[in-house]
Amino acid sequence: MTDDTTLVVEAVERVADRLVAAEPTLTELDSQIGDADFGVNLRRGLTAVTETVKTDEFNGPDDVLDTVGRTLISEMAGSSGILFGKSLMEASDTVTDGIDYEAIVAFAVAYSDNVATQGDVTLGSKTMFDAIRPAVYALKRGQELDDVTPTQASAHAVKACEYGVGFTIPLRAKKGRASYTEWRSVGYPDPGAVAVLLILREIHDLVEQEHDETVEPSLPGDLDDVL
Amino acid sequence: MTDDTTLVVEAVERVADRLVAAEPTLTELDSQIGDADFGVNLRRGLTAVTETVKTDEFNGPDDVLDTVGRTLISEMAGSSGILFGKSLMEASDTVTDGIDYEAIVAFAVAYSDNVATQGDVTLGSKTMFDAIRPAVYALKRGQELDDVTPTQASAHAVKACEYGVGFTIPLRAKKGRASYTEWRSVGYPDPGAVAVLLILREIHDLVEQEHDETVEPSLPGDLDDVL
Amino acid sequence: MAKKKLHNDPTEYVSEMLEGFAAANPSHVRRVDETDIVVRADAPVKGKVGVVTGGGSGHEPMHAGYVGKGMLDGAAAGAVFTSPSATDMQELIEVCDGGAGVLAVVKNYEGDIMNFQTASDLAADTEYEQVIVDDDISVSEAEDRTGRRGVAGTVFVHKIAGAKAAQGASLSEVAATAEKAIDNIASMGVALSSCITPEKGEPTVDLSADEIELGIGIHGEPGVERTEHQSADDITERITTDVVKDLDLAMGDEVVAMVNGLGATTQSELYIVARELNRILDGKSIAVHDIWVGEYCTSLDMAGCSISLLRLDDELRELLNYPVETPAVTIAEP
Amino acid sequence: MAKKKLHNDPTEYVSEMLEGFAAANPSHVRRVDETDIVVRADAPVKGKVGVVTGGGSGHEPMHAGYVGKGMLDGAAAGAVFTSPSATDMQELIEVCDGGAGVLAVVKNYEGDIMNFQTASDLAADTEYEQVIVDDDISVSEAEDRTGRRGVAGTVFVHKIAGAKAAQGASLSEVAATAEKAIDNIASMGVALSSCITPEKGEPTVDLSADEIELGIGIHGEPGVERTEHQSADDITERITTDVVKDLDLAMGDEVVAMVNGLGATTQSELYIVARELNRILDGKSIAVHDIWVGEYCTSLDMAGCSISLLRLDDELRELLNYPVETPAVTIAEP
Ligand SMILES: Nc1ncnc2c1ncn2[C@@H]1O[C@H](COP(=O)(O)OP(=O)(O)O)[C@@H](O)[C@H]1O
Ligand SMILES: Nc1ncnc2c1ncn2[C@@H]1O[C@H](COP(=O)(O)OP(=O)(O)O)[C@@H](O)[C@H]1O
Ligand SMILES: [Mg+2]
Ligand SMILES: [Mg+2]
Ligand SMILES: [Mg+2]
Ligand SMILES: [Mg+2]
Repeated sequence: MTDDTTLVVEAVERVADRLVAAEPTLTELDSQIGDADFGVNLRRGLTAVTETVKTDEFNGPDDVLDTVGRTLISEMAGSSGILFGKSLMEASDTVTDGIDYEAIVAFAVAYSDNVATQGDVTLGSKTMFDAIRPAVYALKRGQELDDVTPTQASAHAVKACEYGVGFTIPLRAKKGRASYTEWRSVGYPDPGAVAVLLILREIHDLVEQEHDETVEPSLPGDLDDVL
Repeated sequence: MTDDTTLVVEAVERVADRLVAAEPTLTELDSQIGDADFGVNLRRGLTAVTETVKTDEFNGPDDVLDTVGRTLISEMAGSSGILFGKSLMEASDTVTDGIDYEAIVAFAVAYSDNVATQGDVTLGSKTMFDAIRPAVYALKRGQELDDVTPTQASAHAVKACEYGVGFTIPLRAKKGRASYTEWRSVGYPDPGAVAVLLILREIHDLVEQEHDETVEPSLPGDLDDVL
Repeated sequence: MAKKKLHNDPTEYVSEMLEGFAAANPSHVRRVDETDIVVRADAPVKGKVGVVTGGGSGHEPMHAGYVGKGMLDGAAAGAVFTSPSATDMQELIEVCDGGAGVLAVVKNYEGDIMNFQTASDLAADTEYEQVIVDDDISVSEAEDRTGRRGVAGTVFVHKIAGAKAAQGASLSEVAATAEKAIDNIASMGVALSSCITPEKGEPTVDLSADEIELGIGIHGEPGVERTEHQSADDITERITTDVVKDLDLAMGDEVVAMVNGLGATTQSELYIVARELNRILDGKSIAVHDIWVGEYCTSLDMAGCSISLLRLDDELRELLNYPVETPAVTIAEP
Repeated sequence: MAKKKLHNDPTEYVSEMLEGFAAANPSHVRRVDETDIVVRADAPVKGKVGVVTGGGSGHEPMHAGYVGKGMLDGAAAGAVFTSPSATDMQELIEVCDGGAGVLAVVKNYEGDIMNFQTASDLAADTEYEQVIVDDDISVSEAEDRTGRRGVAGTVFVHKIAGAKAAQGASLSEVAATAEKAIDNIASMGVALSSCITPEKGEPTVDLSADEIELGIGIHGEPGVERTEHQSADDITERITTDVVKDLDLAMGDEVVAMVNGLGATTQSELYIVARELNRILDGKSIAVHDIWVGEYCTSLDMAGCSISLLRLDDELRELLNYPVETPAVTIAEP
């Protein structure tokens, strides 16, 4: 396997471990405003993923992500399984030629767009999309301005995602099971969004390790002191 | 209606009220060692009985008791309904010629015998029979020795019955639903026996009122000071 | 804390249930006026032996659910967990007598037996026989109690006796076949939680959060053993082993099985039990003709299940498969 | 306190249930190897439109319980409360295609719709149509959410579409009749207690001892109103009034009704509800063709019920009465 392939496999394994460890929290969140299956679905899907990446041979990072996506569609299922899985598959083409900043941004955009189409979702619906799209914006910004290191870009994405998750808290859910909680969803974060944040945090840890550089999640215009 | 008829109707009404008031206690006892329906059965049966004695015309005390028995068989049903009801019907002949000490003893014997046959029960099975038979003995004793007033006889019956109820406490149930509680029935009184005690207490109050004489439940050979 | 139920005045529980039941099943049954008796819409069936039963309510769909073509001619419903009155039973016997006599399928319980006995005395003009079902093996045969209870296996007796009567057998033939079935049925249950009677509104049995009770009775009467909660497979194995042993089942025998929900247990859980039951019997080379999975004889809202096995011979197999149309069980003509 | 269930490893819950289900119903169904798909034992039926469905588990007997002659050709089971995978759905569509195409009956939920959509793209060789059931009136039509849910009324759609297909209708005819049924179904539920998922083991919804929730969803999603607990008659009247109003039912209309138990409610309670429902409809001179009383679409072990009404015309009445043989519903040939 190429270095990139090995790196993506490692990322997948680390993300899987982190989410599986967070299962009780995620299930709890989904039972506050959903139907209490989200963490369980994630664990089932990611256990299968971990199995697959351990045993399969891959030719290229795209192959890894495509396989992970397929596995999630067939093993995780549910709303989140088809969203995570199909988006991975659709976006995997973007990394055929290897993993670099460019490719990662392209991947993030494709992934995010697919979630929007597939889920028929816009920002403010109180879904995972609220956590994804801001992170994509942050990455895109780095690319456009070309003034950040990969680790800084990653730190921005995490911070953006945090804001996204925070944003879901006061929202009223419009999609998924949570939409039926109506006003009662207000005050609780969306579990899918929280999961996305955990993914980005894990990837950020990996990026820091790869680049031997530590950057706290932050954004240029942070409001930490005001909030 | 004759005086005796009126008296029996009054007795029936008072007993019914007393048992209905005790329903929660009796249900609780039956749920400790039975199936939690005894108090409820009694209330249903006795509500119908109260209705009936209010509206029906009777010719004689035997007619009252026969009617009450029939009503219990059809309305109370269950194990206790057929036992109480059929025993009343079978025993009602004994009071055709009116209510006196003689008649009451005859009634009690017939009633008690029917419970034994119908329920296929002997003393020590931890049933209502354990409360009935001792009271019958006490009454019989008064008749045989001819040295007691009716109020004293009644007081003896109540005391005898108390001993009977106490006796059911340490027993292991052999009849009815309680028999399945096996060793766990030990330590709890039998609800049917407790109900019998309440009946006798109410009748004793009535006897005291009729004879304008107060006699505490007691037996010649009381062991109150020893126990 | 009292448990919420869908009811009105709890004292009207049974009669309102029966009214709803009759309204929902007019093609199968009718209610006899001013009683808690449900009979076949076309009762009495002329020339056919009437098959009847009765018992306390709280075990739905037992008993009225089995009234219909090919099974019961009628059933008397008592108050919750309380034997029906002898007067209702008398009327039941009389209404279901189509001239060929009436067989009562009675669960082994003094209350039911005393009332049916009185009822058959009262219904003096009807030729009457009764069989006593005592399939619950969790009651040991010690002297100190009332004997084995009749539980979910009774449904198989209804099915067999009903089919035999539908085929035109005489009263004594129907009774004999029912007896044969009874001799070949064994059942045992497990409770995960207590039932709650509508009038009391509180659990009858005090089972703690991690305890289960093996061999519990369908009124919450204590079972043979309280243990820590176990996996479905372990529970199934324990019960199945005992039931197989009681029936002395051996390689080559054929059975029909029932996994009966006690009221609050989901169908998915029952199927998980059915799976392991099937595996165990398979492992013992006992042929499984069929598995009935569902609620057949409940204990109000108790969580848990029971397993019943009926050893089949050619006659019983044929009667089991015989077409039937009742609110609770339907088997179409082949 | 975690609730005791009859299960083993909770992650094997669905597959063990399906194994037990298949073992208990070999004459009706078979399981497709290495999937959570259950299909008719004789699938595909040559020349007949295949009628399929799918959805999360936890609603037993929905979905696999309705697989059999005259109803569904197959059903895909997801994890508890989780849409089945698109890959299982794809296989389902392909296995049930007897050459006349496949109709999927989909409950209105994004998860199911997204996965069925992907599945039908993947099963490109099969002529495919789908209908979306959205009978739950307790979800108002506000913009802010996902729209009405598909709940117990879906069972009537399975029945109608299955009968139409059995009569030899074409794919578009079956779809059109299913749509007509959907337009004439309305449902609403009430929860007395929360469901508990096998993996979490704790109540999903926090309902206090004296609260009930009207219009709750079958995954514990919140309903329209929490109120104090009420009598069965009051609850029934409230729900029935809303359902009748939604369907704009008027004197002279004819309906079939369903009183569906959500899992932990006893059959006796359901009949008490059926009684009042029947009285109310009677009072409005709405003819009640039949009342289906039992567990048709549960929410694990939730206590409570739902009421569904389907307005009948001659075609729908005939299809409703059409013979069917499935594990959960059997209607014999007349
Ligand atoms: N239509 C949708 N678009 C985007 N995200 C969605 C959509 N529906 C659900 N989600 C996300 O999926 C998460 C829930 O996933 P899961 O619990 O597996 O599915 P379900 O809601 O069907 O039970 C939500 O927290 C939300 O982030
Ligand atoms: N065979 C019997 N003989 C005498 N008394 C009995 C018998 N069976 C039950 N009882 C009495 O009936 C009481 C219970 O009545 P009830 O609860 O109505 O009937 P069940 O036990 O059938 O639920 C017991 O407390 C006991 O005193
Ligand atoms: Mg969820
Ligand atoms: Mg009792
Ligand atoms: Mg009882
Ligand atoms: Mg879900």
